[in-house]
Amino acid sequence: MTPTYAATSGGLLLVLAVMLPAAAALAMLVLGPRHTRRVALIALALGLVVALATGLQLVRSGTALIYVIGNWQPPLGIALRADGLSVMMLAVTAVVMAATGLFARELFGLDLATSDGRLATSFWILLMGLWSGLNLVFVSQDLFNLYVALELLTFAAVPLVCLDGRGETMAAALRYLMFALLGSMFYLLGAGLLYGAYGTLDIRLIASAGQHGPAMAIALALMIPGLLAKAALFPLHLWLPPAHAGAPAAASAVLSALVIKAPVFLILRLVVDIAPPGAAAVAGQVLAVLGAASILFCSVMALRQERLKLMIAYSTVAQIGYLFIVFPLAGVGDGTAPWGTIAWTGGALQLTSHALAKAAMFMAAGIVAEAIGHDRIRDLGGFGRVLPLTATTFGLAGLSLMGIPPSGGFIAKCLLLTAAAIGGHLWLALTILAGGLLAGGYVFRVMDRALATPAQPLLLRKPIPLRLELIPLVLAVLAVGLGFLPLAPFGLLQIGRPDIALVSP
Amino acid sequence: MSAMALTSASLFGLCGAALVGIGLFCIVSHPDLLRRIIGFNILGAGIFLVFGAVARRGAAMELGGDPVPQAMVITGIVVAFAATALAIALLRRLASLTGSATFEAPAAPPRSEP
Amino acid sequence: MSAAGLLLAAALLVPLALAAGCLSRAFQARVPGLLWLAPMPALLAAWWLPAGTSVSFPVPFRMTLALDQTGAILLGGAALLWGAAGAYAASYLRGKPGLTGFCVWWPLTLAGSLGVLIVADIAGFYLLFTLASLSAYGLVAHEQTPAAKRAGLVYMVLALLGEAFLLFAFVMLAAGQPDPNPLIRDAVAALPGSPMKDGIVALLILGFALKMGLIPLHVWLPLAHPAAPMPASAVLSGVLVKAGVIGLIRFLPFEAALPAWGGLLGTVGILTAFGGAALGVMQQRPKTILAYSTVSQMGLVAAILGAGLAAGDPSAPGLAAYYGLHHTLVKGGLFLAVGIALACGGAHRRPVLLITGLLALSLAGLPLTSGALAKLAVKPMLGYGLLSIAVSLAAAGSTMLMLHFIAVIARETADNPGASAPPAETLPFLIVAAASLVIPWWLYPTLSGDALASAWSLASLWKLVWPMMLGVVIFMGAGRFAGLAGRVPEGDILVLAERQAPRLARMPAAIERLDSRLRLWSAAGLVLLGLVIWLGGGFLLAA
Amino acid sequence: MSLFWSISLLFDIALVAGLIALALHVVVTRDGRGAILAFIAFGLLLGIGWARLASVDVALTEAAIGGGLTGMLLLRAHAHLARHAAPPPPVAPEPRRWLVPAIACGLVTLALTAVVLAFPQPAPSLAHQAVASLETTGLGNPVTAVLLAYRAIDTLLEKIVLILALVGVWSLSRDAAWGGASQLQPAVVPEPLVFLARVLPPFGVLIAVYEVWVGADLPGGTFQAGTILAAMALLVMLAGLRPAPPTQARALRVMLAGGPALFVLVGFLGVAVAQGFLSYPEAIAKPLIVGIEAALTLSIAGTLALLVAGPPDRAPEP
Repeated sequence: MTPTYAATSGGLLLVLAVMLPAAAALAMLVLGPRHTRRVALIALALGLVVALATGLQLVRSGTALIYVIGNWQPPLGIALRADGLSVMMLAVTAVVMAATGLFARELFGLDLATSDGRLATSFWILLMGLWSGLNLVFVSQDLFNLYVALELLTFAAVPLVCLDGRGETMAAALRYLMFALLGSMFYLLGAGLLYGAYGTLDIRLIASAGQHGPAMAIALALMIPGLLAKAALFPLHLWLPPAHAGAPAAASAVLSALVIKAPVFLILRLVVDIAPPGAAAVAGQVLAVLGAASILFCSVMALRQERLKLMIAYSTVAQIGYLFIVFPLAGVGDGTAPWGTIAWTGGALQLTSHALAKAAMFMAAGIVAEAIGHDRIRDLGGFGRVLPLTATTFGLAGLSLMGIPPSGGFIAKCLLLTAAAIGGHLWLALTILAGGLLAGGYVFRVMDRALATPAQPLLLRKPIPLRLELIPLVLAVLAVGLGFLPLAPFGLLQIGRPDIALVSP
Repeated sequence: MSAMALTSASLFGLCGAALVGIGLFCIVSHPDLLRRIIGFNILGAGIFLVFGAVARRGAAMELGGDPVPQAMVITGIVVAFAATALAIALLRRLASLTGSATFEAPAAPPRSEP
Repeated sequence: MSAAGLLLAAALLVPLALAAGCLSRAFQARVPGLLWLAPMPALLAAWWLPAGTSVSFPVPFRMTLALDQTGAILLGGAALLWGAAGAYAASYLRGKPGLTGFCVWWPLTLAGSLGVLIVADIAGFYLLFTLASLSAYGLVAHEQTPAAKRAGLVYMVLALLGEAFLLFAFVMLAAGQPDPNPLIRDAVAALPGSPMKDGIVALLILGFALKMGLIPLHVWLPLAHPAAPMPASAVLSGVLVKAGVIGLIRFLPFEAALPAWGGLLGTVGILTAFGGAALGVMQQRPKTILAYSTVSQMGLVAAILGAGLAAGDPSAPGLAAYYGLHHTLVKGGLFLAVGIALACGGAHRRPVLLITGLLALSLAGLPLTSGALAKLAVKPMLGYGLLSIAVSLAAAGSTMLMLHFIAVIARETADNPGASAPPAETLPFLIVAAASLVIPWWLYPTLSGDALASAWSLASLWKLVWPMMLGVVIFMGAGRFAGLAGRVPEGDILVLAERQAPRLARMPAAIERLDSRLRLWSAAGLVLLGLVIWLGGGFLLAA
Repeated sequence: MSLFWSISLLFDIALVAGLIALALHVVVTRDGRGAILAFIAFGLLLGIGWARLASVDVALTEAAIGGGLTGMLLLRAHAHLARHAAPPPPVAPEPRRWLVPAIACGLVTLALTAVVLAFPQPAPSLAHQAVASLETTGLGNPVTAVLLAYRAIDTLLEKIVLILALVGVWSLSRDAAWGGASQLQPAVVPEPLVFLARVLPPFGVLIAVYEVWVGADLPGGTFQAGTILAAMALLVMLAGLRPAPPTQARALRVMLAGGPALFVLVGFLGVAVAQGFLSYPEAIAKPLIVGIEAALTLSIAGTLALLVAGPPDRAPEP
């Protein structure tokens, strides 16, 4: 019997990507607050190297990286596998994590009394847990192992939300925890049904099982909404705005940029890799409807917010919507390979550029709140004069969200729009355009305040070191820089895709 | 596998299905947060029973059931406990800080239109 | 890269470099004095470079610049006005607040507005068009007064709307091409055969008409142009609206006749020409009158392009560009003139008013001025039918509007104390005024195909004079209806629309209410269950 | 149909009916404390149910964690809320409030029922493979083999989940109390509790050691043992015989992280000396696994006990 998975060279990198942050979290627990930050920075550096090496290995070999844990072949054991899309996610995660780490170091360093206190120490440990969970989501091939990964994310993300210890953030965290748990439960139930029907939870083995009974339908119908609850797609976004707005800036950045992408990624895998074509088409339609509603509805909500962080949080819900309209645009479920389409590339770019831009934006908002003492948009008149770099960051990140050239967001929306035009999905094209307009509105509202001349000039509560301002700026510049990528389907995203369902490689 | 084990497995599977429904109902519609947390545990119990039914159906080789889903349930129970503990710690802190045990925002005051 | 290509690239890069220079605090103070230099590479390029010069930026910038005759005509005029207005601005804004911000937005707008005239690929066009549109917001809202803020808001909303139309059009245009970022020329050549032809053309016209200010999409223009500081008004009205003109020129297939769309564009253009004049006469502020005049003039340009598109006449773009050049210089000069006139008094006032009056009547087609040449040049293409008469009648409207302008400016400056504008402002104004009188003569033979002498002929003169006389008569007559003055607020139909705003504002409020309801735990839980049931049903049916 | 079968079926039906009745009672009763007590009973009954499903490992875990520790958490939370939070306003049980959710939940149950009844026959199972591979691990209990060998990474990461949950709970403390200890002992300690706390722990420890030891071959193992140890520790702290340890204590942290850390180390050792991450050299597989289990048991016991204890609320001693 040929094994389901043949380990490839460099596969151990995937284990490292998952275990390195986890080990760092353990080390932090043992070594105590005084060494936490140092351990974190070492882990961030090593993690970045691992992500880089994974990318190089993938490009060099041209096939997916595979590792079989403990050499126990699925279905009994668990395999890790990283194709082009996974590696892209690993890389984006590493970049945003590294930036967040540097940002947090500077931010916590502003107040030396608390830099090894409760908030900072908990933050670093939870951040590592988050990273481990994210990486596992992107590489695991086993649905139950993915459940553990989702729980890693939940347990690390929820306490991050209420680190500042105020009552309202407790409420936000509790709401987040309970809704995320509800999602996990649905997911787990679906996984149980799949095991009952297929006797395995390995994605590749399930995908290559020929017959699909009602168990598959019901399992997917449970798992996809469960994951949607964690991704906070409209109308399941109840927990996101208060949670992401209440978290410390560095935490908001990773939560908004990365954490909600993990369930989205899993939905993608379920729909594209597991679901039978008929179900995939139905799921694609439903998800696109929800995605479009999310774009329109939550953009309007973002436009109406009075607090900067709440506005950014609603914008996250809106921007996530674009990832879901990819399904019909990429032709998921119609028998063609979706990963070769421009919509697939557009979706991947949207995901990447949103991660970079949103992290930059939340960090910028954090700097504004730190320097000025509040984040009421109305009273921020002239913040561009006192924090020019932060205002620039906000503007550049805003360009990407609006989809204005030259930015990653523009290329992404341009590709999606092209796919919509070619495919004749007029309503999706109009949604993309309207979403861009509304995003323009909410970004403009803030930039207008930034450039305004207030009656009495804003005063900084405390000086903001240049390094702190530079970190989000670099992220925003990266988001804009993605706009110089070629307007064509990426080869990278297709590596390892076609053989996803093959039993014998 | 004996017909008896099959019947028993199906019976507990159905019990799991019923508990899932009851747990969900409790989570969605009960106003008390502590009761919702118990609802999560009932929902979890129902899900684990479905796993248990699957395991029992897979009995073979003198084993009473398929060990893989059984092991998953053990992992799941521990995770569910951790979730309950975290939720309760949050709830207690929320109550201490705000004096109320609810996370719904108070009814939004009418906005003053500019 | 050849020297010619380098110069063409410099036309775009020098202003961008100037804007980037503002990031350095040490350099900031010197930027105002350098504003006039920013468009000089473009001016040199327009002057020297032969048509057909092109340059492609290296990967990953994927942008191609190319100069053709049409582009060069508009580029030269625009660069000249930008330069003069930049010199004017350095003096006009000295010591005023917000100068640094102005010095960022000015070169950015400049780069965008000149870039669209020479860019050859679709993505590059969209990029530069957007750059010009968005940066211009900084000029419109510069003064931070409530009026400027309102103008800025309206401008931004409509500019973004226009962007959305264009993006969709461009995407559909490029969709059929093998290259993801095709040259505009190639994409437009394939346009008549595209299955999405009508949609593309409709969106293109909508998007560019918004930028040109064709009725009823003109509402932002009478608000935005007067709100900006004087030199910025000059370039907004003189150059920025030309981004719409060049858009129509570049993207409509003039080689192939599209009678229906051409007819539509022409009709809208004529209506705009009349409407702009009629609405402008009812205005009281000189800058607003000039803004409405821009609306009216752009209507004429649209009529020319519409006629060309309907007939499939490839000479239309060149003629429209020629008309555009005339308008750029004259309208830019007029805005600068308003600034000068408001600062002058006593003995200095009369010569300024004289030049101002000359420029104003040039718009109406006063013989021997650039306006006369422009009108004569386009006459043959318009033929001798209804369209030709309509255009002549529009000249009567222009005459009336400009007389109104002269009357208003004379009244406003009547009580000025005896002073003169600083030479740093007067000189640029004189250069623009002189250029508007000279340059069109120089280009006339090439574009119209007639000898210069034909512009002197009696027949030509009559063609120009009778509409003006008609305009004078109407103006005298209309003077009786002084009650009309000020009856139409600036931005006309926008004000009507704004009255409906509370009703519109209810929708976001309703969305907010729905959001707070959906975000209740019980509702969200129910929605989640509903999704499970919806998907489950769907999957079972699909299986 | 034999008599034995009928009786056992009747027993199962009664068990299931009891479970459902208790669950319903938890949902509908107005009495919060009564609901918790009903849930504890539900947990114990469920333990019997798992035994009926021939999953003794799960039965032990469920009874100890599902009934015991969760019950303790809930009861303490209920008492806390009664002191600190205003009771929520009573909601009138209008049909429109519960009818739609009830129908939706009913539909989900219905769909699950259909799937459970339509599972393929013969059922797919990994029992064969699990047993066939037991040899290489040297273990006798296939559930332990799944947890610590075949799917070891699940178990390892689940430990990380527990630790994150604990860090999360700790992070909820006041800044001043961070690093300190939680106050578990009630104002008045009932005499029987003190008695139990003096008598039970030695037995508890004995049982736990036994569980870890036999867990390799028979039902039982690290989770069950850890839970019992945690319960003993809680009992001692509740009775006030020993105070809860301050969370910043190095020894405590080493104990908490030790199990998973050892697991990770052995995992990477496998890269060097066996067939990769989390693979054990066949010769010493069993001792390695039992060693990991022992360390994990201590970690789990500490983590579970501290999760129940909640965030620290006394400032640490400098």
